[in-house]
Amino acid sequence: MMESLNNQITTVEAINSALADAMTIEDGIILLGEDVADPEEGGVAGVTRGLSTRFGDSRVRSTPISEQAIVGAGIGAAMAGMRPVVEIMMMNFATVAMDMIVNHAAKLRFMSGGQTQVPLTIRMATGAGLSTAGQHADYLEAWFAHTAGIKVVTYSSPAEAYGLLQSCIFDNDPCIFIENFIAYAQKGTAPEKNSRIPLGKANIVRAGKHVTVVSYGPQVGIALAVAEKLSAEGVELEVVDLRTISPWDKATVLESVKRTGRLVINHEAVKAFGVGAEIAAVVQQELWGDLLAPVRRVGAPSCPVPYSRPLELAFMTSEADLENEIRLALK
Amino acid sequence: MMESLNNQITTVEAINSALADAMTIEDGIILLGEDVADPEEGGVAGVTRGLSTRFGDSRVRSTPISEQAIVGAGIGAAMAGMRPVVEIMMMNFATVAMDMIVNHAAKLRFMSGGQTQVPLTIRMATGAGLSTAGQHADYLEAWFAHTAGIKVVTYSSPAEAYGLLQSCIFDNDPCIFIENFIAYAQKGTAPEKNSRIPLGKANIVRAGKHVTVVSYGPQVGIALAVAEKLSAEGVELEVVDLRTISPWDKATVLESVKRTGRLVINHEAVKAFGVGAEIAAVVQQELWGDLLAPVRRVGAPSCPVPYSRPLELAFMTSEADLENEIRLALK
Amino acid sequence: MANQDIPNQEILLDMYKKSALAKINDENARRVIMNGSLPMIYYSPRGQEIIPAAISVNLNNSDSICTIYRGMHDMVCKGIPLEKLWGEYAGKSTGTCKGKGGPMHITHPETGCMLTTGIVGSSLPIANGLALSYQIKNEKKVCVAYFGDAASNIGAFHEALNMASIWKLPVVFVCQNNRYGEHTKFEKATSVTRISDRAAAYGMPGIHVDGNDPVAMYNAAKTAIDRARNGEGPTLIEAMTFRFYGHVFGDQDGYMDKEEKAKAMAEDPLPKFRAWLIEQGYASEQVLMELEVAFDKQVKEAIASALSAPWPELDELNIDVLAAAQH
Amino acid sequence: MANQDIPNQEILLDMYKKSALAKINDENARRVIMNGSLPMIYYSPRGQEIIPAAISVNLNNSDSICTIYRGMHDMVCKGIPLEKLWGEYAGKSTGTCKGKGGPMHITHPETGCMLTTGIVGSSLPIANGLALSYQIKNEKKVCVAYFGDAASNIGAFHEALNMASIWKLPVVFVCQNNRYGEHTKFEKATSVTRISDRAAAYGMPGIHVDGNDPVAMYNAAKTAIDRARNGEGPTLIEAMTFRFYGHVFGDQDGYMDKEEKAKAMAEDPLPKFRAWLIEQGYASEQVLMELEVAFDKQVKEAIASALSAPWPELDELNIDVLAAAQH
Ligand SMILES: Cc1ncc(C[n+]2csc(CCOP(=O)(O)OP(=O)(O)O)c2C)c(N)n1
Ligand SMILES: Cc1ncc(C[n+]2csc(CCOP(=O)(O)OP(=O)(O)O)c2C)c(N)n1
Ligand SMILES: [Mg+2]
Ligand SMILES: [Mg+2]
Repeated sequence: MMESLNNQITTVEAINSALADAMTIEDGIILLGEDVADPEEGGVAGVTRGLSTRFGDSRVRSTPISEQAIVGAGIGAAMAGMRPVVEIMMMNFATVAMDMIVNHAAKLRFMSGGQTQVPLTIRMATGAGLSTAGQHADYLEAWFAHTAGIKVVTYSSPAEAYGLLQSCIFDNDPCIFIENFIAYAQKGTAPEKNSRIPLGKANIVRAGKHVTVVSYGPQVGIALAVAEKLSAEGVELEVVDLRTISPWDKATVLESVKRTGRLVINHEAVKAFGVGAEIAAVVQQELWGDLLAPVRRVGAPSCPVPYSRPLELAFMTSEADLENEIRLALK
Repeated sequence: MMESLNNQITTVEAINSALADAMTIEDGIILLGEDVADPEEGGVAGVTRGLSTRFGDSRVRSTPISEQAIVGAGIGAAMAGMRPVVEIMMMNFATVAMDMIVNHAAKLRFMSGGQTQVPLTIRMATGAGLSTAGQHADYLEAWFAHTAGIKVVTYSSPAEAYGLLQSCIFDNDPCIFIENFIAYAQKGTAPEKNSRIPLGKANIVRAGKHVTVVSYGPQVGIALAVAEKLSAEGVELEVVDLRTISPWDKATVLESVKRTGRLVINHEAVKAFGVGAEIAAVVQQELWGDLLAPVRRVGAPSCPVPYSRPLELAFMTSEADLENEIRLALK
Repeated sequence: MANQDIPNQEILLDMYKKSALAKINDENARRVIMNGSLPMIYYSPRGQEIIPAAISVNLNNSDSICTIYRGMHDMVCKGIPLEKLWGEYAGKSTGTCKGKGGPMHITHPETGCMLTTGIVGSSLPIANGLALSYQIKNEKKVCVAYFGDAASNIGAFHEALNMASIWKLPVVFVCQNNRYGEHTKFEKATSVTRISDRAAAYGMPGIHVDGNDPVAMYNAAKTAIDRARNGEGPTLIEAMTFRFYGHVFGDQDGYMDKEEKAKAMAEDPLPKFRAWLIEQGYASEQVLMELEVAFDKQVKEAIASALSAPWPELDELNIDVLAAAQH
Repeated sequence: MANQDIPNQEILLDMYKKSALAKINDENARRVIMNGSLPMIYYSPRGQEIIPAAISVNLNNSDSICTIYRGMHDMVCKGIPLEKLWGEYAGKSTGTCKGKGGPMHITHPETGCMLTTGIVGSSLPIANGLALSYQIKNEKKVCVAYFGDAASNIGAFHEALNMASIWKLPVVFVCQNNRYGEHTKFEKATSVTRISDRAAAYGMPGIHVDGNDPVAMYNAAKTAIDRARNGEGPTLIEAMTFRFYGHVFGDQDGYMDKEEKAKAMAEDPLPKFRAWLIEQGYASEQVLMELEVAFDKQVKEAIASALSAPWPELDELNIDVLAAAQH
């Protein structure tokens, strides 16, 4: 999988390898989800292709369409000491399994006084741009971030996907691992085998001194593109990839904004009551006096994801949106 | 119901009356929920008591324990022109019906291009303080507020409950109406029959000039108590009852904070990624330069609701917590 | 054809018209996707058309349906106007939903197409609600919930059937068993041989029928719809069928049994129905051909009109999110 | 007693001990609530004790159960230590969960009490997961999921039974049909006469049994648990019973049929079992009385120890939310 030309791999290959490499090391890792096994072609995007053939039908199981049962099975197996990775095909389908995720996976460690734990990874893909419209493209990370007891993780390149997914799998808490459907084919440098990227630590992907941009997922790419453009004008953005959305790395973000004095947060999710709000609220309080401008946010408008192509493009946060907020922050 | 002594009624009576008075005016209002009919005593707290006897078994129906089917039935009936009021006994049980609420009720108007609408009210109770622990006391309003297409409403007194619930029922959008279990027995002045309180408008319940406190639900009472106490020291709080959590009344909040220069937001929900974050994020941006101190927030710590009484009390936001943040804001 | 009461000529021709229009509409959809003139994510129902045709000839315009992403045939049979359907496929302002819903969320209340959902199982609880409203208002109307075989394993199915039975709602649950849920074979995901047997778990009649047989399907539909309309409660119909073009049109079918697929396609119910109509003297080759040519023209016109229609204005993002201010 | 194979004396006495301990524990719970020394929201399982007693004598310590808010009897029969149970009821640091979970979330993995949930239906999918782990690791262990009659109408029940059957998981689904879900009568909410008949919808054996009859219940439990342990897959048991003290202890019972309740209480399965044991010569009145007195003493000691135990420290709010740092 990883022997591709120029050491470049796609995100699908990275995720597939992360799963395969982890499963090789530890027997307790099992995969459950709709179509994940090979007779079903390893999922509609082929993310788990080859794994049931390699690790057997017992450890890699295509499930009925029953998200509550899928997550429930993951929780129970995790409580019994395994490290299940379950797939909820699209993030919007998590809405039928929120009880399992929020009332159970997230709370069992606390409610049992630490006697049980749920080392479960829940993978789910999402994202606008594919014309799948209102029920297949929501970013719901703010819900999970508001839920104590669960970690929320996403990546900005194939190698990041590999390292972060590895960490989620071997973490002792339930992790929501968010994948972006449209970026599955995106290529990047292959990671080192079995490399892990620590959870809870943000990554400064570009150093700069004028404005800090905090982002995550494919939006990091947008931030880097805008940084490149503005650099030509002498404006140096510091781009922070959150990696773990919750619990987020306050220290790194605060340290960066303290230096730059300006912050713009950028995510694809609806802006109102989104993840950016929490970061803005914390930063304006902690860095009162250090900020040179109010914290600004880029996010989707408050509406369902529309179908029509021009509407969908207008809905999605763009380089122009980010650039605009950055210019306002610099005023 | 409303002829109580001194014109005082409980919240249960207020909600019951709001339902009864609305049902008297409009046939299309029906009630669905577990135990809501009279053979089942009108629910565990008796909120709907008497209504099936008065309006008939066809309009007031005790349901199976099937929250997806309950909300789904409400959505379908609403699309067909009725104004159903469905009860999800406790807010945590909404986790099994999130698909119906978020992917359907909230989105059908938009996704149908305005051809269908879902004038549905979903009542749900919650709140810590009754030792019901991790799975019966969460405040999840931030999830719904982050969801476009749905209104989120709560009240701070029996009369407010009456007027706001009436407005939800006659509103043409799906409304989440949040009730506090522990405050069901709270008494207050009876409202005028058929009075409605407009949605989307906050209420300044106490005028003041030093610090604005934005709150909603029973926390408004806490804010008023703190206001009373600090007034003795010459600190005058302006207390804003949000009433509608989403879409929230930015104009009123911004106008108030512009005058006072200081803002503390107070809610029982977990603070991180809560409703307060959005308000803080907006206010610090819009009122940059007018603020005399950073926006501060009071909310629950990031953990599940604990059982043990001292832990539960420590978990719940208190007058002391609010007072503390106000004093910090005044520094 | 099943050895059962045969509906009259008018009904048979109506069924043929509906199913043939759906088939021709599907052919055109695949054509415009393939030739790039209207690319879209499309879940072809080709092979399943007899089912909604038989259902729809038993429904009135004021009866309603709730269907799923693979529901083009259900809506075409129910009478949705083609121009508006194609306007929506193209994401244009002339679409049923002004382009905002798209193929997975087609809605057209005027012809009773109340809901298209992209969430597996979610058509059923909402159909109950429409039926509940008909019952309370004593309107003698019926709602049909369409869904797939794999959807019978999700919680919403269970909750909806139980509630409908308890309350004797005027709803008909029509499971189009095409033997696959995405890439997963029916047997691998479903613990019962016949989904119709699940009806017994809800004290409800279950009908197992060859959904590709127009006569058998007509009788099953009529029985269930009459029952619902007469206040006798819901029915679960399991209509056996096959989807010819995989889960999403363009997928590689590697997960499918080649022989099973070839056999099913060889038994395409539409040419069979057509031949039978001619053979039995219900219609001449000439009449049917004229119909088909006319349908194809209609569909192509609808596509042309959709392609040339204007896009929605960008401020549509802010419209229909909430109701316009009322109070 | 049922006309079936009677288990041997040792098993019968074990069953009596378990169910009597649960009964005495319940009596004390109601006492301390009534006298105000330990007020709590309590869902009494009084009347239902035979069911988990019969199940538990067929389980090993390493087998597990997932139960619900009304699951005290299930856990006591499984062997949960009383001091820890009462410590948790009292919200003390000595409780199973250090006081953080409370009565609705009692957990004690050492005795196989893996989960108590307050969400109707949610014990089943998680029990599947435990069973899945046993299956994959080839451990020959069994998990029992307890739930109520009304829970059989929620989606999680459906999804869990289907998945367990497809995968032949070593799980036993035990529905304690006490004829009410909160205030709602069984018949009003459930569309099937016997919940055990729903097993057929999942290609699974369903057993309808008098859960108050120790011999019948023992045989049902043994059949199902043996089946699971031998890799033959899951079973749905519907055990008929009654809850004597309403939904939540202290509610007014206005929704209950007075006669039905009086009749059920008159047929309290515990005194009946006791009388039968003596009558059949399995135990003497003396022996049973001594047991009961000892149990009562144990329970009262557990309560006393819970009442005098320390509260948890306030920083417990920050502990067990996430794992302590690992990497
Ligand atoms: C809750 C949910 N889970 C998963 C999916 C992804 N998905 C879309 S269609 C489908 C298969 C459905 O199969 P079936 O019900 O047989 O209908 P068919 O597509 O065959 O008509 C799946 C799993 C979804 N849309 N919703
Ligand atoms: C999803 C969900 N909906 C509603 C409730 C509220 N509730 C708690 S117990 C109960 C009744 C359950 O009845 P049954 O399953 O028969 O169990 P029993 O209490 O009789 O043992 C209800 C409705 C809940 N806890 N979870
Ligand atoms: Mg199918
Ligand atoms: Mg019960």
